[in-house]
Amino acid sequence: MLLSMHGICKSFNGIPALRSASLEVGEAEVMALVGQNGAGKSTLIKILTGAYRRDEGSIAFAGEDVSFNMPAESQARGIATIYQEINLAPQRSVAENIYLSREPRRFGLIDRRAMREGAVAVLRTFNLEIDVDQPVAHFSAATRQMVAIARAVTQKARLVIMDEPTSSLDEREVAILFETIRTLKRGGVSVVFIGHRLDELYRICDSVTIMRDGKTVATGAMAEMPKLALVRHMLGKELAAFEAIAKDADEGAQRPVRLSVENAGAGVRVRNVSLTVREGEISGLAGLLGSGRTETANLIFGADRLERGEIRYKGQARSYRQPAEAIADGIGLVSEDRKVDGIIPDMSIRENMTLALLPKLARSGIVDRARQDEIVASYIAALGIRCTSPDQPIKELSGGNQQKVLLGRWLCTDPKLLIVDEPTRGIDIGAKAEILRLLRRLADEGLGVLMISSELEELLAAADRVTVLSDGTSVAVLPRRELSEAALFAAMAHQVE
Amino acid sequence: ELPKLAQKETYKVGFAQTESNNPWRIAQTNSMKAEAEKLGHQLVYTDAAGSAAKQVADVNSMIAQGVDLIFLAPREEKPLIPAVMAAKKAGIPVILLDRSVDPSLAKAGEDYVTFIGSDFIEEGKRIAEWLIKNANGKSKIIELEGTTGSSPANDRKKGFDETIKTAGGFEIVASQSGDFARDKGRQVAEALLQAHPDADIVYAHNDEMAIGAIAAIEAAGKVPGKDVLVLSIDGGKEAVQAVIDGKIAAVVECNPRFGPKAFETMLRYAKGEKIDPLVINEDKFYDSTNAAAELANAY
Amino acid sequence: MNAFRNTFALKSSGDMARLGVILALAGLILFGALRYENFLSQYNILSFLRYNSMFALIALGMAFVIMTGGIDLSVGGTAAMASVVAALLSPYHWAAGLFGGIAAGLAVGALNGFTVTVMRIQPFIATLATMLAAYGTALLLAGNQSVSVSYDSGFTAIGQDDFLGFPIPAWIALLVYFAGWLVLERLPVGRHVLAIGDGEATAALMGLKVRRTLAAVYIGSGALAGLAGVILASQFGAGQPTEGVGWELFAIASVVVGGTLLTGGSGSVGATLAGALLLAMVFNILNFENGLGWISLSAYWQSVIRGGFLLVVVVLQARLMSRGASEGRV
Amino acid sequence: MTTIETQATAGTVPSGKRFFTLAGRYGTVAAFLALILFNVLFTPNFLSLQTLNVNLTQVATIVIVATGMTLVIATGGIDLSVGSLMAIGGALAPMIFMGALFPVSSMPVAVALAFILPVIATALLGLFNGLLVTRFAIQPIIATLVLFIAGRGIAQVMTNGNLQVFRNEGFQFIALGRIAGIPAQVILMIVIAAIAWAAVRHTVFGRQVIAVGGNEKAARLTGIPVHRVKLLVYMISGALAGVAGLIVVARNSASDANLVGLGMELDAIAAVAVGGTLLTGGRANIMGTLIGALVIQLVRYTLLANGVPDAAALIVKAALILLAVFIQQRAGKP
Ligand SMILES: Nc1ncnc2c1ncn2[C@@H]1O[C@H](COP(=O)(O)OP(=O)(O)OP(=O)(O)O)[C@@H](O)[C@H]1O
Ligand SMILES: Nc1ncnc2c1ncn2[C@@H]1O[C@H](COP(=O)(O)OP(=O)(O)OP(=O)(O)O)[C@@H](O)[C@H]1O
Ligand SMILES: [Mg+2]
Ligand SMILES: [Mg+2]
Repeated sequence: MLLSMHGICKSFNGIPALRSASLEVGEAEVMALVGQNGAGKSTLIKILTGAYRRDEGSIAFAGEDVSFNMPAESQARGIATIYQEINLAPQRSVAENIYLSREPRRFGLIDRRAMREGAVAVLRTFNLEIDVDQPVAHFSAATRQMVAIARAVTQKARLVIMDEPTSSLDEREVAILFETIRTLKRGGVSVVFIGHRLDELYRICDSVTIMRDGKTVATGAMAEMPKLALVRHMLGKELAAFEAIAKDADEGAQRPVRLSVENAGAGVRVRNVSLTVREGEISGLAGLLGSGRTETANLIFGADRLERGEIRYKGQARSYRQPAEAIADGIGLVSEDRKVDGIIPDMSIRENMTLALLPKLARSGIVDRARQDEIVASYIAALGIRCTSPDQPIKELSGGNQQKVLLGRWLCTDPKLLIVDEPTRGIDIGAKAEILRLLRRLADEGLGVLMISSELEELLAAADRVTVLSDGTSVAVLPRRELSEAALFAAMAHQVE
Repeated sequence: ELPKLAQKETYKVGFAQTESNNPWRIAQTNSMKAEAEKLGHQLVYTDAAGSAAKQVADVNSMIAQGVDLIFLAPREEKPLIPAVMAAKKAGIPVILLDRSVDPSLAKAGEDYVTFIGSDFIEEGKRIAEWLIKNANGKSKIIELEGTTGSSPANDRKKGFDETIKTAGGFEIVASQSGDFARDKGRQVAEALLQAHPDADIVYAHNDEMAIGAIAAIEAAGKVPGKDVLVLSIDGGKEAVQAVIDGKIAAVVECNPRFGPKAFETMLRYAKGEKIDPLVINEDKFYDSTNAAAELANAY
Repeated sequence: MNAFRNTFALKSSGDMARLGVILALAGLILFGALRYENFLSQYNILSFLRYNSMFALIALGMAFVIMTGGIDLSVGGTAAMASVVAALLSPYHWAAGLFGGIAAGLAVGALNGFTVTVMRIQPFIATLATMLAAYGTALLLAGNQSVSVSYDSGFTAIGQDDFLGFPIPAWIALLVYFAGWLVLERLPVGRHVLAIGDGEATAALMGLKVRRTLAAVYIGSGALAGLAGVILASQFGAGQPTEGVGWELFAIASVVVGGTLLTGGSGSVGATLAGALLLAMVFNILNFENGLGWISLSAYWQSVIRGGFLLVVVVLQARLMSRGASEGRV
Repeated sequence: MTTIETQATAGTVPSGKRFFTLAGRYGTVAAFLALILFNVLFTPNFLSLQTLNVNLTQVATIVIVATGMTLVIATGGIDLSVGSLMAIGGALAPMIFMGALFPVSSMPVAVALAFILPVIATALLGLFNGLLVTRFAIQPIIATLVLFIAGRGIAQVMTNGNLQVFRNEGFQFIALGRIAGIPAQVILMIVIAAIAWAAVRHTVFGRQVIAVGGNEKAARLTGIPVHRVKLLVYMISGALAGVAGLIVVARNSASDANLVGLGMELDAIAAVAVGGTLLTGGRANIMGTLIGALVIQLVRYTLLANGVPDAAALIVKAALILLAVFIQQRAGKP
């Protein structure tokens, strides 16, 4: 065994997050670590690396009992970690980020050339050709995720931990990552892989450890663990099959158009985008990373200014200068990067959830507390948000639960048009089906949904129609009946000359 | 040897003030400016904002500008020595105003022309002597000191404390800094009067604090001048008026009107007259016997 | 604009701000040279450098602290205390004064490091408190008045003498700035400082020794303030327990004018120097302007003008930076 | 409704959070009580109404300024200009009722104007700070440093640096008057703090202030008018500084542009920090600020009343500030 963690317990403010969890990883083994949102996966990892201190339990790594006081120590011992919330210094360059804390040196000084060349070389193995002197903040979530991965694999570690590394990657990049993992494995390196997309786990992992409520409930070889059993262990109950719930597109063709975007453009990222969202439908927006989906959403929402083309909402031309104006019209946006664009970390769940609703929740400037509590309680229940109380600061929630609160933030405003940018990112399989079902139900009640997703499976399952972007241009609109993985791929790969 | 000053119709003179955040300094500056204007001299005025180091830099920039003579009101005794020496080296005579520099490091008549000013220790001593004669059985003193570390605060304390001690029978029950400011002086006096209700004398290092103390005494339900004697230094109009009103018992003047004497000394020096190393400003003393008569002359 | 940016390799908005401060400095020097006689005289230049090297040193320490996202309000008090310590020790040997003063600064810096990293008190408050404590200690050591240095041990040479026709304090500042540049740009720890400013939690997760680096930065700032205090004592012949008021704001302003964001994570050593010189130049120019007789009638106008100047500089810089930021996106 | 189990767990976990929130507040209160206990034991004549009176009247201006400062800090900003704005407010008021600006025809009207105009003026200067911070995206510490430097100069230029001495009962009521035996400035302080407290807790504006400080980008994306919120807090801070300036000059029967409000920014910020509001923004604890200011005042009083020499007092003050902040932070954590 390379790593064995036993009887790990950890409480936050007296509330247990881990109750006797364990994890064992062998040499050159790829171990899947799965569990619902809030099961304690990330916490277990952070205890291993020394980011958190454990209350109880023992950790042995490479045959020795260890107890790391800070990540620097575990890193020095050969544990490289990609944390769930992309963990890079945003203003430092890509090259610096890859080598931070173990910079190549000459005569004690940083060898900048070696650093730059090394960074270019490793990124090339990930098919990434970017200017490594640019600050990482300049790049999209996906690129940053790849940089974080590059950082981890260049550490010559014995154990690489990946906490949801694929949540913002598309298929192409996932494939590259998996190739990397195989290479690592061949080199005798072990990997702990945390993820919510079960198919991926089956593709890459040798074994699986399943956690529920802070405990390890099952482990075994991946091949011997049928999907249903895995899900049952995770949830502690059976999951209804992930059924296709989209309705036939023709049915909606006569519905009034809620939003139409015509030849919209701004800057260089959005060149020429046209799409429509009708009342009562879920309209998908697909594309490779960097195709400009997020920017398109920002344009519609007034977070960026429209420069070319036209946006019509309920038939009227609109050009919002502020999100506030879009919100007043009944539009909501669940953004892609919840840490940067979503949560107010120190605020409670209650206040985070009702932030967009505030103007409607107040009478002459005073917040109606009773109504607020009522609304919050109902959404916590409806979305199954796992928290100790609505007063808990949102930053203490697990990633997936934060995402649910943000979804709740917009749902409670009773929007007419909801834009969701990667709505199920980091959400466990149980909750994911629940969220898609919820979106569908709301659509049935008349809501128009624009769903951006990198998961084709999700689009296939939920969307009534998918607009495909490539390089900032809408290149195809696929109605429900023409939707298939192959069709989407073909459209996404389309080159605009 | 001392640099010479050529005889001219008008001069370009520097005046390096230490700060201008209290009425006394402002009166001093105004007096210098008014006199320069009257005589037609060009005045290069700098304000060191309470920093001895900046004052040296100010003097250096005056030297760079090639002034004929520098009036320096040194913020402190020692740190201004380099300024005096730099001016001497550049051939510019210096006249010190109201505070002097360390006599062991720079000498009047040798490194600078002369020192025109008052003697802070003497001021403290004079007020103490008055008190010893007129205490009428009062003996418990609250002392409101000036800004901690400043030379007038140190000297006014020294002169007073030593004199009072030799007389015997008095007790300084509390001595705290009021920063030469009215508001701070009042706040400190309020706290001290509360902690020492038996105190019957307040000695403030300047008028502003004395006036603040009067407000504090009144707020504590006592009568200044009757229950508590208030003593002060500076002798501005407001303080002299307070003497007439019976609120301040006595105040030593520390006259800020340096202008006439400063420029007169400069002209005498230019003519080649011998200047005394020390030109002491005559400071008045006000108490109930003369305040009314002198009010008009107070600054 | 783009060609221009490329020529000067101006990549980020920070570079634009740095360019701004250098242009402003050049402009101010030109203004002074044209308007005042003797502005560029050797005497003025040398005494300007001699005096302002203290502020340059403090600004450098502050720059590093600010790059980590912290702030050090204690520099003025530290310098005052170090000047007293140096003055008290100067009779024994000039080196005793020099290193004693630096050690005093180091001690305050270590206290800051301790309160910030171990007690986890926010830097603003931690250093505000140590500022008070440093002044208190200075006054206690000095017995409430300035302490004469020894004129016999050679201690005064540090602040008052020249070397190769250049004031020694200016040499010291130059050397220290070079070292600062080396540390920031060429040593790993410099990069770590910036990464910590980008986000402490993130930096810790990336395996940086956050506490140790932070402590080192505060100690460095303290030591530089101590060095400034030594120069203060030496140059003016006295340890001055009440000097240094407002130095922290001067240093912070220099750093910011030099294009460093107070939120941490970015910064430049050279631009900090330019920022310090720029702000110091304003005082020098005001003194010369007084000589012309226009504004000398009121000292109060000077603070209005200084505030106005700061306003102009930061507004211009904000403009430059926002332009830099918008063009920086590809 | 992912799983039934999830809800069950959520329901059964004890709500211990409350206790720690309370403990967090308790930290400063504990420091405050310890100080009182010390004084009762060692300071002569501490237990008297006059002591209370002295301390409350002295702390009033700090609390008023610190209340505005709390809001500014909650948005992630800071306001260094408060002391200078106090000087401007304090310089303007006597100029108005003494007829230096325009002839006074009716004293009551002039006094009313002397209350209103200076506060409007400082509020506008606060607005100016806000504009620098929002429109020009200048960092708050530097944006307000401009008026910190220039503001006092402006006040000095207005008065030519001269002291304005006056007696005016109507105007001085704000500092010398009593309502039901309680000094007017104390009542003013309580009213202002109470309004701010209620605003933070119960109003949309309060929520917005905290959201802006917590994550500005996210706040904008939820439709919060970030710029307007910031402009408003700087304006409030400016206005409250103006009010404090009025109190100080009224109390002293004199306005001294050179000294009114000198160093107030540090006292106010220290009060905010000791009170448990993080300087990084995203929180606003008005009650904490009130207690923080009381702690600072009491420390000052204690040192004075016990005759601690100034130099030593500085050190003790430093240690006590650190200790209070430390206790307050620890108390919030397990
Ligand atoms: N810093 C913290 N303070 C308080 N509670 C925390 C903290 N970090 C995690 N928790 C709690 O610990 C539990 C486990 O969280 P963790 O992040 O480990 O979940 P996870 O399994 O990684 O979930 P996800 O799949 O959503 O990422 C959650 O209930 C969370 O609220
Ligand atoms: N400032 C920048 N400079 C250079 N490249 C950039 C910059 N910002 C983003 N990119 C590139 O743009 C792409 C991401 O764009 P964007 O987020 O708009 O696309 P998207 O379709 O929304 O993708 P995602 O799936 O990440 O949401 C990445 O390939 C990234 O490298
Ligand atoms: Mg997780
Ligand atoms: Mg995107």
